[in-house]
Parts: sequence; C-alpha cells; structure tokens
Amino acid sequence: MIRLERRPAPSRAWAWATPLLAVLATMVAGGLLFAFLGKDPLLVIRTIFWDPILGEFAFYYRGQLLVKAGPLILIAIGLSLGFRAGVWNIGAEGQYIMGAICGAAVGLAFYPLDARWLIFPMMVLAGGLGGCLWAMIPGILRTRFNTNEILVSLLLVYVAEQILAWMALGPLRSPDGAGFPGSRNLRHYDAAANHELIAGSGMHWGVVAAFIAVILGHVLLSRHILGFNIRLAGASPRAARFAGVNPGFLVLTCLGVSGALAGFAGFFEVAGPAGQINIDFNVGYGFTAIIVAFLGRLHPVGILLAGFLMALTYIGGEAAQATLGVPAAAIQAFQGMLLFFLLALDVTTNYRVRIDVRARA
Amino acid sequence: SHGDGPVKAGFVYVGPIGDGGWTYEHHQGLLAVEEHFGDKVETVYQESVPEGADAERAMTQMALQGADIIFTTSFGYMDPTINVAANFPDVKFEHATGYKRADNVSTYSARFYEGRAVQGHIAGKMTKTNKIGYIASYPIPEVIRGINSAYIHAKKANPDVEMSVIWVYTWFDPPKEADAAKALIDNGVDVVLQHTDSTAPQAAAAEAGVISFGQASDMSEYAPLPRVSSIIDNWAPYYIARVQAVMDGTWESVDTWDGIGPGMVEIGEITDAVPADVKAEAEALRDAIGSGEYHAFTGPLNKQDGSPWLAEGETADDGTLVGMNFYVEGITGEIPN
Amino acid sequence: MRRDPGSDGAERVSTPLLEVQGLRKAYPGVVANDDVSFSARRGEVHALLGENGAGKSTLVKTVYGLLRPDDGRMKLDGQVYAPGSPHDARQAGVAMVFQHFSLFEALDVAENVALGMEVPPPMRELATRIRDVSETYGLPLDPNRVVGTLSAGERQRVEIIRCLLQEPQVLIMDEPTSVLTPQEVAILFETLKRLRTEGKLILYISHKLEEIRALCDWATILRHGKVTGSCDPRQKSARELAETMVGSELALPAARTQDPGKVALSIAGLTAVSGAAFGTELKDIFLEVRRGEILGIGGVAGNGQDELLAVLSGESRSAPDSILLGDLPIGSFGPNERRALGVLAAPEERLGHATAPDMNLIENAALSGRRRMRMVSRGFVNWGKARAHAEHVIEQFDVRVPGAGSVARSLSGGNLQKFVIGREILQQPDVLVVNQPTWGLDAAAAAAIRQSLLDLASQGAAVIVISQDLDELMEISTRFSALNEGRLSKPRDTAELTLEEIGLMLGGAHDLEIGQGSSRPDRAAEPGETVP
Amino acid sequence: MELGSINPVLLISALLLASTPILLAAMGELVVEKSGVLNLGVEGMMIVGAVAGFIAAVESGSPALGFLAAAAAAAVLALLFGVLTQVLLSNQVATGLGLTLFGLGISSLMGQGYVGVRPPASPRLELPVLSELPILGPVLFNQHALVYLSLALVVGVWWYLRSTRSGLILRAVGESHEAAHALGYSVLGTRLAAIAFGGALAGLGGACLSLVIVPQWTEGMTAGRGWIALAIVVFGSWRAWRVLLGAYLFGGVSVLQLNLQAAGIAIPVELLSMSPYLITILVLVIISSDKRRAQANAPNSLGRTFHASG
Ligand SMILES: Nc1ncnc2c1ncn2[C@@H]1O[C@H](COP(=O)(O)OP(=O)(O)OP(=O)(O)O)[C@@H](O)[C@H]1O
Ligand SMILES: Nc1ncnc2c1ncn2[C@@H]1O[C@H](COP(=O)(O)OP(=O)(O)OP(=O)(O)O)[C@@H](O)[C@H]1O
Ligand SMILES: [Mg+2]
Ligand SMILES: [Mg+2]
Repeated sequence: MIRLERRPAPSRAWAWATPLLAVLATMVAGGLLFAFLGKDPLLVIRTIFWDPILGEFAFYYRGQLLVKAGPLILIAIGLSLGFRAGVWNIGAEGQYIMGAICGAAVGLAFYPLDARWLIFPMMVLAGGLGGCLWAMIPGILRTRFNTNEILVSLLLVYVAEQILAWMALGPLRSPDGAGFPGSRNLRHYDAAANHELIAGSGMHWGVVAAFIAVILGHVLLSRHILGFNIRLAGASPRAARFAGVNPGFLVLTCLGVSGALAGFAGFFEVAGPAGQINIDFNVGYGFTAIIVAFLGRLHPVGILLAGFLMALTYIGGEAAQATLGVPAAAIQAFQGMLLFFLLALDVTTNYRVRIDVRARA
Repeated sequence: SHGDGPVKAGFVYVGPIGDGGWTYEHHQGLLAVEEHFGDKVETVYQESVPEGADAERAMTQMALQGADIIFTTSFGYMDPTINVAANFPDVKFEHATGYKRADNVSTYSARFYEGRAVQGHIAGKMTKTNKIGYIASYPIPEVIRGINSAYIHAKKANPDVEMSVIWVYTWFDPPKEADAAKALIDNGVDVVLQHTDSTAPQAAAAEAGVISFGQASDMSEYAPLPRVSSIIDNWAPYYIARVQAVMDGTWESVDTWDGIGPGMVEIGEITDAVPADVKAEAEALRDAIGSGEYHAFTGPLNKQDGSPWLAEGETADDGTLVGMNFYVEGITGEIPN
Repeated sequence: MRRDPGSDGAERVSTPLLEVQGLRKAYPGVVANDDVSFSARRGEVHALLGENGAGKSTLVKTVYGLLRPDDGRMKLDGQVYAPGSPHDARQAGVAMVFQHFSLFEALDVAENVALGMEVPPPMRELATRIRDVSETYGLPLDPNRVVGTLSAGERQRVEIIRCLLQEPQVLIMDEPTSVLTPQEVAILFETLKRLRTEGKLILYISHKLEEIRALCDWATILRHGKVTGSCDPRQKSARELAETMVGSELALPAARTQDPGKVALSIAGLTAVSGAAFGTELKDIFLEVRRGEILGIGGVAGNGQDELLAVLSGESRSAPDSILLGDLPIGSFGPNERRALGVLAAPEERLGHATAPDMNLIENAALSGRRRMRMVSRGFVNWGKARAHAEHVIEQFDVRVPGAGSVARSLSGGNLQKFVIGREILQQPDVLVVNQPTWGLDAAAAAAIRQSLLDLASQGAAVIVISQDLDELMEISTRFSALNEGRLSKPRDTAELTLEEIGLMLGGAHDLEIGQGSSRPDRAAEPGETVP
Repeated sequence: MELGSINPVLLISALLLASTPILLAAMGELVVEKSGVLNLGVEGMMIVGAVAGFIAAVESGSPALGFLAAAAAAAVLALLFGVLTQVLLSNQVATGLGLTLFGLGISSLMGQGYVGVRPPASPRLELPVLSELPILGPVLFNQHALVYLSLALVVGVWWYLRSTRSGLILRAVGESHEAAHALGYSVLGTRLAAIAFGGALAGLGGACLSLVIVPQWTEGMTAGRGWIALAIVVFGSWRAWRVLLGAYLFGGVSVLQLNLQAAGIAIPVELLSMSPYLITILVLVIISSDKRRAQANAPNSLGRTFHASG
C-alpha cells in the first residue's frame, strides 16, 4: 500500500527535481504515443526538444522561441500573482484581446501621423488599460456582488471574441482592404509598429516587457509588502485579514495587474508578430499561460523557464508536424501530459511517499 | 527549370484536415498533386495554423526546409505570406482568396457566387413556403456576394420568395450551425443554404424534411435528400498546374479568379428529389455561366436602398464584386458591421 | 490495586469491558502511543489524562477505528476487537464525541444524527426518536434545525444524542466540556452518570482536572505516548494530578496586580452584523477597559466572541466613534492603523487566523508586527527585522522549535500559542485583546501564558481576555463580563463572583429552551441583570 | 418578418434539445461539486464523450452503445483527474484545465478517421398519449430520448441528494471532509465515484452533440459548452432545479437570438451573439449578490484538498 506522509516543510530538492522528472516522464509517455501513431519516437522527441535549440535551423527557431514565449511569460506572471492570492483569473484570453483592440485602435486613430515618440507609448498604455479594465469587470463584480470571478472572467472571453469579430469587420476594418475583414497592418505603419529590436532575433518590446515582468514579479513577491500580502492572502485568507490586508483591494489589484499584463501582451502581439486585428487574432495564449503559470509553480523564475519549455513544445511540435507528419492533436495531448506529470509528481514536494510492505493490521 | 530531385510543395491550412469543408478540400488538392506527380513531388503540410505570427513561422519553416512552392490557404495569411515571401525570393507562394501579390506571390480564388446562382434558382423553384434561409458566417464581400447571387436567382425563379439570413459569426461551429438551421426552419423556411463549413445544417434539414445544399465539399452522404445539390471547391487542377509550372520553370505571379468554367467551382450532382424540369433549368444556368454567356450579376439590379446599381444587360465588374458590401434590392435586414 | 467501579448501584462485572494491550502508533517523527495498556469496566467513567500531545486523542481514535495501530491488541467484552473503520466500531457498540466537532454545519440535526448511525431509520421516524431520546436524557433538540445555527452547547448535544441513539456500550468523549456553561456541564454530568448506571463505559478526556475529580472513577495518565500511571482522581488534588501529568512541579500564576488606571479603550453602543454564514450579531455593546487591568469576557462559544475580537482588532470596522482609544475614535481604523496606535490582538484560531499555517515564523512575525516593529520601509519588507522579532519571541517565550524558519503548522498547539501571544506582547501593546489564549493547552503551557498576560497588565497595559474557560477568568481577570447571544453584560468585579453566578450570567443552561433560539423572552433580557 | 413569426412552441422544443448537452454536463458537475470537488475539465470530458460515443455508434451501428461508450470513456478520463487530485493531491484548478487541454488533444487523435462519417440516427421517443395532444403534443412530447433522460436525471439527482443515504453522505463529504472522515466515511471513495459520475454525464452531453444535435464528429465541436455548464452550476446555486432553469435559460437565449435573426428583428447581430454570455453574467450577479443565500448551499469543502493522515 502506498501512503503519503506530509512533510513538516516542503522539500526544496524535490521542488527542483519534479519539473525535470516530469519532462522526462512526458518524453517517455509521449514517445509511446508517437510510436503508437507509427512515428519514430526518438526522432519526434529530438525534433521537439533538440532541433529548435541546436538543430540545423536553430538560428531561426531561437528567435521564434522568444516570440512565442514572450506573451506566455508576460501573461503568466500576471496570472500567477492572482493565483497565489486565490484570485482565479481564467479569462486572460479576453483581456489579451481587449488589450490588442485598444492598443491597435489608438494607433489606427492616428494613422498616418508620423510621431512614434507619442503614438507608440500611448498605444502601450491603451493596451494595458484595455486589458486592465476588462479584468476589472470580474473584479468589481466579485468585490461588489460576490460573483465568482472564474466564471465571469471566462464568460467575458466569449464576449471579447465577439467584440474582436465586430471590430475586425466594423470599426477597425481597413478602408484599403477591399471590404475584407481585418484592420490595417500595424507593421506597415512605422509610428505604431512593434518591430524586432535586432533583426532576426525575435526580440521585440513584448519580450523585453516579459523579462521586466519576471524581475519585477520576483522582487514584488520576495521583498515587497504587496507581494507578501498576496502570498499571505493565498496561504490563509483569514490570517491575511487579521494582518490588515484588504481582500477587496487585493482582488482588484491582482485582477487589474494580470489584466494589464495580458493587455500588454495582446498589444505587443498585434503591433508586432501578428500585425493586425483580425477575427482569429487570438490563438489561446491566455489559456496556455494558465498552464505555464502552474508549470512554473507560480514562481517568476519558474514561469520564465516554463514559458520557454512551452514555447519549445509548440515550435518543436510544429516542426514535428511539418517534417514528420505528427498530427497537431498529438502535440496538444503531449502538452496535456506534461502538465499532468508535473501535477502528479508535485506531491513529492509536500509529502513523503511511503510504501508499506506490512500487511493490513 | 527546377533542379534535381522532387519539387517540394508546402501547404498551410487554417483548420484541421478533418473539417469536412474548406481545409478538407484543399487537402484533397494536395492528395491530387501527390497522385498526379508521384515521386516527382514531395508534399508537406501543417494544419490548424493560426493566422498571424504562427503562420509566418509555418511558412518560414517550410521555406527553410527547401519547399519550392507554398500554398497558403486562408485569407488571413495574406500579410504573413507577403512578409515571408520577401525573405525567400526563390520560393513561390500561392495565397488563396487574398488581393496582395508580389513577384513570387500569386493569388487565387474561386467564383463561388456562380454556384450560388444555381442554388438560388433551385431554391426558388423548390420552396413551398416561399421562404428560404441562409446561414452566413461573417459579413465579408465573399459571403455577401453569395447571398446576393442566391437571392437574385431565387427571386427570378419565384417572385414571391423571401430570404432570411442568420449571421453565426463562425466558419465552423457545428452545433451553432445546427441551431441556426433549426431556427430558420422553425421560422417557416423550407430551403436552407449555408456559407459555413460543417454538415450540421444538412442533418438538421434532414430531420425537418426540408432541403439543403452541400457547401465547400459535396456532402453527398446527405443526398438525395436533404442535400439536393452542392458547390464543390475543386482546387486540384489549379494545384497541379502550379506545381507543374514550378517544375517547368514557367511559374509567374498571377491572379486567378476562376469559376465554373475552368472547373474550380463544381456543381455537385442535382439529385432526383428535384423535379426534372427544374433540374434541367439549373443545369442550363450552370452551363451558361460556365461558358461565359451569362454573368450571375447581370442588370437590371438595384441596391437594397433602391438606388440603381446595374442597368439592363450590364454586368458587374470584378472590382465591385471583390469589395461587395451591400445587399441587392429585396433582401430585408441589414448587413452587420 | 483496582477499586470498585462506579458507585450508584452499577452492576459489578469482574471482566473488563475494554482492554487495550501494548498499543503503539507512530507518526513521522513522533511516537504518539507507545506500548499503551489499560483496561476499563462497565459502569465506569474512565479518565485519560495527559498534557498536550501526550497521545490521548490518538489512543481513542484507535479505539474508534479511525486509526490503525502499528502494534498491539484490543479486546471488547472479552472478544478480540480490531475495528477496521468507525463503522466496525459503531457496530461493536463504540461511539465517540470528538475533540473538534464532527458535525456538518449546513445539514440539519436529523441528517447529522443519521450520518453517525449505522442503520438509521427513515427520516421521519428518526426525527421522532431524536425528540424522544433527547427529552429522556434532558437534552432537548429540534431535529429540523440546521446545525450551523445552533450554539456550541446544542451542537454538543447533537453529538451526544447521535451516540446515544446507537445504544453504545462504550462512549468516548474527547474534551467535551470546553465549550459548555457550568450549568450545561452539570447537565452533561447528569447524563453521563445516568449512562454509568445503565452499565456503559465512558472514556473521558479533559484538561479540566476539577471536572475529572468530580466525575471520574478512575484515571489513566499518559506522558509522551506512554502510560505513566493510574489512580482514582477523587483521591488526589488537582495540583497533584497536574504534576503527575507533567512530571514536574507546576508554577501557578502570581496574584493579580495593582489598582487599575485610566480608561484605555471603550466601546459605546456598538452593533455589528457578522460576515460569516452562521455568525452572531453583536448587539449594543458597551465596554470599558482600564490600564493595568484584565477584563475577562466569558461566554460559550458562538455567542459573538469571534465577532467581538474582529471589532476590536479592526478586522470588522464600525462607526468611528463607536470605539474610543482614550479620546481618539478608532472604530473605522483597520488592523494596521490600530496596531500603530498600540491596540493589538490575538485571535482564537491559532492556525489559519493568528498565523498562516504554511508560512514560517519570520513571515508570521511580519504578519502582525510589520507596522509597529517598523519592518516595512517604502513598501519593502526588511526581513532581517522580521527575523529578529521572531527570534526574540522564540527566546523570551520559550517557544520550542528548531528555528525561526519552521513553518507555523509544524509547531505544537502550545508552542504556537506562546509564539502568537509573545509576538503581540513584545510589540508592547497599550491594549491587548486575546481570545481563548489557553484553549486546548495543557496546564503548564496555560500557566505560562496566563502569567505573561498578568505581567503585561502589571506593566500598565489594558488587557481583554475573551475565554470560555471560567476558571481561567476567575484566576486572572480583574473584572468580568458575560457575552451571550451577542450581548455583553455589565462588568462585575471578579472577586465578588461565584462560579454559579457566572453561569447564570452566561445564560444558564440552554436546556430550558427547546431549540428555538432567541425567541425565548428571558434570553432577551440583559443576562447580567438576571442575577439576583 | 415579425416577432409574430416566431412560434413559441417550436422555440421551446428547440431549446429543450439545444440545452440538453449543457444540462447533462451541469448535472454531472453539480454532483461532483456537491462532493466538494471542483473539476474544471468538463469541456475535455465532453469532447472525449462526443468522439468516443461517435466512434462506438458508427462501429456498432447502435446509438445506444454509442451513448454507453461516451459515458464510459469520459468517466475514465474523469478518473484520471480523480486520481491526480484525490490521490496525488494536485491542485484541482490546474488539473481541471489540464484535463480540458488533454481531452481536446486526445479526442482529435481518436476522431481522425471519423470526419465526415454519418452516424446512425438516434430515434425520437414519442410519448404515447401526450404526443397526441393538439399543437403541443407532437412538438414537446416527440423528442430525442436523451431529452427525457436529462429531465429524468434532474429528478433523479434531486431525489438522490435529498432523500438517499448515499446522497446524504456525498453532501456530508462536500460539506466537511474532515468530519466525514472522522465518522468513517470514505472521502476518497465518495469523491472518486462522484467524479466518475460527473464524467459520465459530461460524456453523455458530448455524445448528445455528436450523435443527436449535429450529428457528426468534428474537432473541438463542444466549442465552450463545458465551460457554460460550469457556470450554470454556480448559477443554479448547487440546486438541481435551478441548474435546470439555468441550462434552459442559456439554451433559450442562444436559440432565441438565432430566431430573432431569422425573423429579421433589427437588433445588432454582435449584441445578439454576445447575449447568452451577457445574460448569464447578469443572472450570476443577481444570484450571488445575496451573499448569505448564495453561500448557504455552496459545498463548504469545494476545491479543498483532503489528506487523511495516519
Ligand atoms: N495526523 C498526525 N500527523 C502527525 N502527527 C500527529 C498527528 N496527529 C497527532 N500527531 C502527534 O501525535 C502526538 C499525540 O497527539 P494527540 O492528538 O494524540 O495528543 P493529545 O494527547 O490528544 O493532545 P491534546 O491534549 O492537545 O489534545 C502529538 O505529538 C501530535 O503532534
Ligand atoms: N507599502 C505598501 N505598498 C503597497 N501596498 C501596500 C503598502 N502598504 C500597504 N499596502 C496595501 O494597502 C492596503 C492598506 O494596508 P495598510 O497596511 O496601509 O493598512 P492600514 O491602512 O493601516 O489599515 P488597514 O488594515 O485597514 O488597511 C493593504 O491591503 C496593503 O495590501
Ligand atoms: Mg487531543
Ligand atoms: Mg486603511
């Protein structure tokens, strides 16, 4: 019989070891899945985990890793603050969309004015504000009416998607687009474009923002009183209230900050890699970031690593699709497995696993 | 001409190859290319590629790995295609349904509205309630063209006809499409046309005993009823021709907008559920359009607000059709925006 | 060496009903029961004594089938008894009232009772039986009331009725009286004595030694998981008993202090609704506490203690001038503003309210000390200062713990409580409010904490002690008020009061009311005034 | 066309069917949450049910077998969640999200050969006598068996939770797992059973889409209905009847907005498409603003991890 014994304090060694073990276990289980699909498992695993970093075309993929990981990390850092405090923002996807819409709208309003020093910063602010305000809706509903923020933030994703479609077809539709949906391409409008900072590096302002978010998140959680309050509220809401933490303030802060970060991510994406507002602009970064946040154990440095790991499975997964014909669905299942293994192995951090040889008394 | 080894053709799909509609038909094109050229080609594809940055990466990846020609099969891939093409001047790009071209980027699209004319005619003749329904995806010119074309020809066939349009704001959400079909039917519609990609409306029509048309692919599993005919996207001849051009070294940047004539749009078999005379009329209409002797948008036609659009005998120019953003006279309701 | 079993004409059976032999149960890092043996007969009330963590609860949980022993055997009525689960135990005639209630607040009384029975009758019949049995034993209960709306005494009644309906041979009670008024305790004792005459065995755990002396026929004493002796508690003084448990001499708190000084904090006409689902509303509270005095607030759990503490600590806010600190209105201030002004508090719930269980003692020191100990500057926490504060508390208050880096939940109840009280006292409060400072603590730890409160008062601070332990309040408080259904009685000098009077101030025994709560007219009267 | 062209009887009939998948999944989740477990993987379980049911029905030719397979497959997936959260004590929110991701992936893998295939028709069940009532009869009492089943399940779940001992134990476990454990009830067993049941119903809901409503298999065809089911449970404040009401309200608004369009009512389409979500949020707000009432029925241990030491 297997028994779990709670450790007096979480084990640091296991906390570091489990992600590695989880990746290994996923490789094994995923390998079996790929073998079952008739692919060479070693080749697939190599294509996913090795080629993007050190393979023939790594010069291109490395930059793409940044492009992909940037928004994931930026959003996940914001979400992790809330998750730590017990505030469940599941609707980052919607905030990402609203950030993109607001940021792009500000930029397009100035078209074709050439004043980057004014326009670009305003767009960044508008993006963050758009995401922030969208996230404040569940926040205010929770603090005012005690409405469950998981559900409201989630339902608002669907609303945001409708607004996105409406914007792409209506107010923001490019006048030069012959009636086709989609806004002007911001990458073709220099004052508003979020260009690569070094050509071919994949590095753009969104990635820079992600790195800054990691550092600020780390400082906030480990040194700042607000970070302490966040951890306290998540660990023990009643103790937090006793400590003088205002729960409503915290709900609004966490939702506001995570919404703003998601909004920034949306804006940097729309002005950079994506280029335009379109019906299918959003590709699920807001949802994937939730997984990244948990993979990274809600720790800023962990999230940084998890963001790159997730980006790797996307980029490598696409490569495996294109070169080896592995179905997209198999990659998705593979990512699901990764999360499961991490969650399953996580138990070793807080519990000692004992195997009882002794028969039942 | 192309050097040694097989030509490598890449396909970037917006949906899963199993969507039964749009992407499915493009993938049929890929299979036709493979079958036609055998080991003279090598094909790669990537499915469910989101528009935007991910599409650029998919294309770049194919180009890096030596693709000679890349078909990008969604309107939303337009800017990514142009961007990537600029980085790979030696690779040929083919973008479906867009309007931006470059030296190494061709565009191609199909005149689906020609097929809609045939469907509209059958619908007008077949309806007993004089109400036909149209499940529309997004208010974009292509969809509006289809609605107008179908309505014009239904009205010609049956002056009493009325048309209800439901905008579902999705290309592909089977349950929602099914609900939309049911809502139309519950409102007295007995012919359902669709410009969305799933077969869900067919099933709803089958159950309610009204008729419907296949969209994008033949949907023949619903024949003879409710599906009485269909519009089929047939990309195979075009794909074969373009790959051949790469092999021959004759590839040039072109803008192709083909309809029934060249076979890019096919009218699926009209079943016996349609009376013989109606079937004959429909086939005649199809052939007239195919041969070019009749244009689906021929005057006299007014816009919805009553302002004149085409005079007697005048036909619409491609420029207007490409950007069509108005209903013709007689259609009720507004185009959302 | 054994004595006669229960008096009062109980049947005398020579073989023991329950025999425990060589029982052993280890938890990671601690052997909770080590070779425990004892036996108990029908018709006796058998006490299990021991300081915190001695292993009493572990032992009775094993008897109840909730824990599987690592080693050892049990016999019930001469038969081998090895319950695999509480179901087996109940079937064998063993019933238990838990240290922490095992009730479901959102369910009604009948449902709660049904859950404790093996083969409950249909609900309607069960309701009738609950009424019948509860009347018979003088513990009236309304089967349709939702448990969350019941007082602590009534809840305990639910647990007892649940056991009685099973007609058990062995009834286990783990610290049952800590939440009862003296009158309720008297009724409980009547019930237990009656069960004794019916030939049942009662295993009884309590830290209140006077009670044990009044009720129990025999006591088995545990220390560090081992049986260290047994005796007839009626033959020993409470002090002797305590010393047997602790294994050393007990230092009793010094006498209380000088005359009280100026009014430090006052509340006038405060009414506050509770935020919790089954909370109690505070009604028209008047209160004054002076420098140098300890104001004792007695009352049975669930009568507004948590709410009163929240109002004082700043967790619940009220109109600014409803609470005055000297002349300063502070009713609208939050916890940190009050702390800055010297008003500190220590809530009842040590884990999860006073401290965050999964945080270490340094973080828990910052939890309440951030403001007064100046641990935060420009928004950043100075963890060095927090650590220093934590270490100071650990040293001054003899908190036994490997280091300040240990997480709160790894501390024993007594040590954690010492940390919590020490954390506040070392911030040099002007007013300190504590709720249940010694709840569940053994005699030695309790004495240490009471002493520190007395010391604080003698240094001129005003101290409010909210407690359900009346002996404790009698011992340390200068004046006494009773909290009953959210109302606070007029304070009286403790020296003039008897336990009997206090009991009446607390609303007497809740029996007369048949589960109908506040609709009873005499409950509405100011309890203090019902004292003749 | 006019509002008058919307036939209310037909509308009700349409909403009955359209709401059934959400209702089924929500009833399952209701039981799961009543046992104190928050499983956010409803979407994943629904889609796996949809594909498994479809495959089984196509292969066997029997819709009934399809429904069984759907329930079984989704229950197995749910048990994966159960083992992770109950045995390995993982975070329920994260695991539920992972389950959705995994379910979406694995379902499209399973369904690869089944796109465009037409499943065997699931017959309608005509209720004798009732279906002969004028006007209403043929419409309301001639529905798919699953519609009646879902209604029977509402009654069943309501009765089970209210009146059976096992239902009482389940509620007790959800209310306070410590206390239930102390009384000797198996928290783990109860919760695993509830999770499996919830999975089975979510699977049935998925199969209702792929075998009855659509009917065909396409990837991602549940399109967010699992999430709506979750919202409906909170919306219904954990009561079977109110969950029924919530599911029919959401289904009703969704169907009504399409009918309004079909009838040509001049309300902007964007607004109509958002309306089901906006109305759900609005009602959520109204329901939860009465704090005490909303809390009273919420399982007290919801989402909390339980570990029995010793
Ligand atoms: N679930 C558990 N896991 C680990 N250790 C435990 C557990 N339960 C109890 N212990 C430890 O076992 C020992 C005995 O605990 P037990 O609860 O039996 O003491 P007790 O005599 O009832 O104390 P108290 O008077 O405080 O109720 C203590 O050291 C306690 O910390
Ligand atoms: N230095 C700070 N930087 C950022 N946020 C802070 C800082 N200090 C407090 N807060 C936040 O502001 C809110 C107000 O808390 P503060 O510690 O100032 O308590 P207070 O105003 O004195 O009293 P109360 O306990 O009612 O709020 C808290 O919720 C806390 O999270
Ligand atoms: Mg104990
Ligand atoms: Mg304040």
